[in-house]
Amino acid sequence: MIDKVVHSLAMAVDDVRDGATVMIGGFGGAGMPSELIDALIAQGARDLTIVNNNAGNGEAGLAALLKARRVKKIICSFPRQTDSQVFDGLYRAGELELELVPQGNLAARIQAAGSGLGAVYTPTGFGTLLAEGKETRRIDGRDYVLEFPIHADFALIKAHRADRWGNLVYRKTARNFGPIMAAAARCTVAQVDEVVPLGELDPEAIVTPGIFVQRVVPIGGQRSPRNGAATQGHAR
Amino acid sequence: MIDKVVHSLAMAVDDVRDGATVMIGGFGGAGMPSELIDALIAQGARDLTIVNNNAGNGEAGLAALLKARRVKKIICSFPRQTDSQVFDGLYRAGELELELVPQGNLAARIQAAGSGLGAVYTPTGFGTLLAEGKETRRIDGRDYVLEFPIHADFALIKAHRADRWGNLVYRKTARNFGPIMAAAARCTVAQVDEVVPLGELDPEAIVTPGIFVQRVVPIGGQRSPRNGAATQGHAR
Amino acid sequence: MKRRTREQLAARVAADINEGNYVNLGIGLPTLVANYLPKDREIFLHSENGLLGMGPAPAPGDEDPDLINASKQPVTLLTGGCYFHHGDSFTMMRGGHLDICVLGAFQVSVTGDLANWHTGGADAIPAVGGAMDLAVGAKRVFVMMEHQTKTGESKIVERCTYPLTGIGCVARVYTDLAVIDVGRDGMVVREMVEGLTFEELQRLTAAPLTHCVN
Amino acid sequence: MKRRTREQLAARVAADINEGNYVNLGIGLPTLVANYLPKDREIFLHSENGLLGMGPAPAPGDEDPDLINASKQPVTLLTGGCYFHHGDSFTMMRGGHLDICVLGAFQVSVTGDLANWHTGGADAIPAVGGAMDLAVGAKRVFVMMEHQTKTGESKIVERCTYPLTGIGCVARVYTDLAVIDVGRDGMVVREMVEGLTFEELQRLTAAPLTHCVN
Repeated sequence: MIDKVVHSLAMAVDDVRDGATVMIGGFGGAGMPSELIDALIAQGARDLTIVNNNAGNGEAGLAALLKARRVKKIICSFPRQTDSQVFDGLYRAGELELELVPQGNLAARIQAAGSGLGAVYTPTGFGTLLAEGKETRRIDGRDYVLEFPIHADFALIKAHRADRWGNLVYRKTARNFGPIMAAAARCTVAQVDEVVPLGELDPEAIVTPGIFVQRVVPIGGQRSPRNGAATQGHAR
Repeated sequence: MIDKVVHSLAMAVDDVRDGATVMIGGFGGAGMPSELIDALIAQGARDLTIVNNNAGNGEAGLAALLKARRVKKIICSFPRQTDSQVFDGLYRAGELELELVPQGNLAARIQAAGSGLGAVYTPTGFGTLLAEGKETRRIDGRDYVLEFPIHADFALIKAHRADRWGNLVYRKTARNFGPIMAAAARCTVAQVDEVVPLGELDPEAIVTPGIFVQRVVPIGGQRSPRNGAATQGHAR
Repeated sequence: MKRRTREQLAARVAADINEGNYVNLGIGLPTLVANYLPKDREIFLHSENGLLGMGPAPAPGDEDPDLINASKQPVTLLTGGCYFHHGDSFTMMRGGHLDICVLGAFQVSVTGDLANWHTGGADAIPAVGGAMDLAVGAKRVFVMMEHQTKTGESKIVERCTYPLTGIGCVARVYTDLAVIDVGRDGMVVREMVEGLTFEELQRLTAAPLTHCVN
Repeated sequence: MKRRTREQLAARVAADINEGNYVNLGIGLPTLVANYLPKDREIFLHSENGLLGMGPAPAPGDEDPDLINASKQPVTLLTGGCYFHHGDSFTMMRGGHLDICVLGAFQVSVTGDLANWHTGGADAIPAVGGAMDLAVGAKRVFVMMEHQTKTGESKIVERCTYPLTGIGCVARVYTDLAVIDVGRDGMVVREMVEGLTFEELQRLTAAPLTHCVN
């Protein structure tokens, strides 16, 4: 019997090695796998390359990972936020490499990795600083930039519900990068609000099929008050 | 108020012009928009380029469109079937151009069109007849073929339920090419079993958002006996 | 002359959005446009973080941290709206499916080049988000901005000096002074605020304008 | 010697599929493998027309025309299975997410080239489907075929004469005579049917074999 549910956050990220590329889901706070990030900080891997839309804010989560000096490079589209002081300081001090990628190219490169494409010609960024030094091509009268896939060793994502086969559904705009990152990583770890019995997720509405998910960690707890009381993971 | 529901099959395909590229959903019979194909035959447009996974079978649907000599070229992955006699005859007589595309490249090219990519490097077909004369490139030790998008003037697809904004859900494996063709065509026409009031489709489970759909035609009728009696389109 | 306030500018842009349009309102000033969309038109607002059919801000206390817009503010979903992932969201943006996007700008050039993401300052933290995708992907790119910088320089220029977001992508510019189309014929003034003469507008604008109010 | 029947061949392939594997069974002979998967293992069958967790054929009368496999035969969905569109399905196939695909073949070369889609005949209607995608995309490609053609020619060859499906993609070949690994060391025989000698197998095979039964 296949059961991808892991009951320990520590075990779920135990094999992240120094130098690994780790995708982290979320757009702002929505979909951010905070508990998995905390576990990654505790685990101690260094020299990480992080792929996330942002570069952390406040002092928790991704910002805390940066602050602990675990990250060598960050690949993101929007590092600057009103409270991105941790990133800002490290970046200005030259202690953190930044690869700035337009958000659509970031998505396309993650999708290219997941779907086995070698590279894609994307319209975004042509003629700008962010395409400097990149190969370009005119196709049917339009200019494109050649962009290469971003593969990851791990994807840490947050979903709403899962079953033991790793099928996932998300909640509202917390879906964002989760499904595409899940397909692009060698090992995808999803923290979820709840694990439900096999068959409880509607097969027409499963967003991330279990083939893209290696580990599921039920977190339970925080749920919007509009959706009833917090539920406990079925498998806890 | 936006209402994409069209109550006449004839009106739904009225503006398909001679020489148009028309994507037709379906894999075998599942997801095949038979009523829209019949309407296209009645409408009379000629010199069409058809994009479908197959090339028709039996004497109805796509086979009937071919038999009526409306199709100049077909882009597909699997024309040969036990009962593809209409295609076979026209192809052997040299009266129908065939562009044979591996199924995954077909999907990737349709997706490239929908998502605005100029071209993609795909691993499939390298070193085979189907990549002859195509640009190739070695990336990270692996060989790829450059494939270009397939854009369409129309996509004729079949879905299960729709609302007046054109949001769609499908039924089982009848989903197949519908969602990706919808995004790749200038005008997507979906025949559906049923039109439901706005808000009745779960916003977490809508497969094709209405932005990709221009017209919805309720057909009603045939439904599997396992799913209860046939339902009538709400908006009929 | 009577310069348009930010609110008046937002209302003016909103008036050009038609029933059934799929629209993305960029972060910053453009988000104001949502408040002025005509109530009698069904207009589909897209947010790049994965929703279509975005509704207004929730009532205080009803915020849901999982339901936010691209500016990371709490929003709501209209009946008939839906959620999707970033791949599908940028398919909408880059595949030509949005009718209109409205973006703020530092500069717009006479050929429609847009600069809106980076001051280019040595100490600036660069951040681009989805701006470049919207610039190349929407059927029409509307820019809304103040006509001049705080120090009185024209934001409409012969050639952008700030780093570009996109080349030749802007279709129309809405400022506190005028509405200007950008196209093959250069910049054509369609509207000016009350009390402003074309000569005065040209004097405040660092690129040649044509006057063709319909 | 006792040649394996089609059913025995299918059972032999099935025995190498492990619990938790994601597997695509190609059209034709490989579909038989499904009947022999060990009941005590959870194995995920993928079908390229958009389902994962494919179950057996339905009881007569329970067929649903909207629930078919890649061979267009009626199937069922296991509890826990799901549906998706062709884009997502080929992401699974081409992105290296399938552990195993099992394909039929006209020929397999000593370097693992596969020919299984086209006889190359002038009058043949070519049809490729998802074969080329499976050949390049799955982690391991298993081929199951008869060792020889009906006219007694070896289907294992030095160099394929039929049009190729994929280059160097085959990991293992299962025939009615033997199980043969394909890799850097060429073709290594792992198993032979009862009563068959290595010399006899080599005589029936138009490519050099190594004998290394574990």
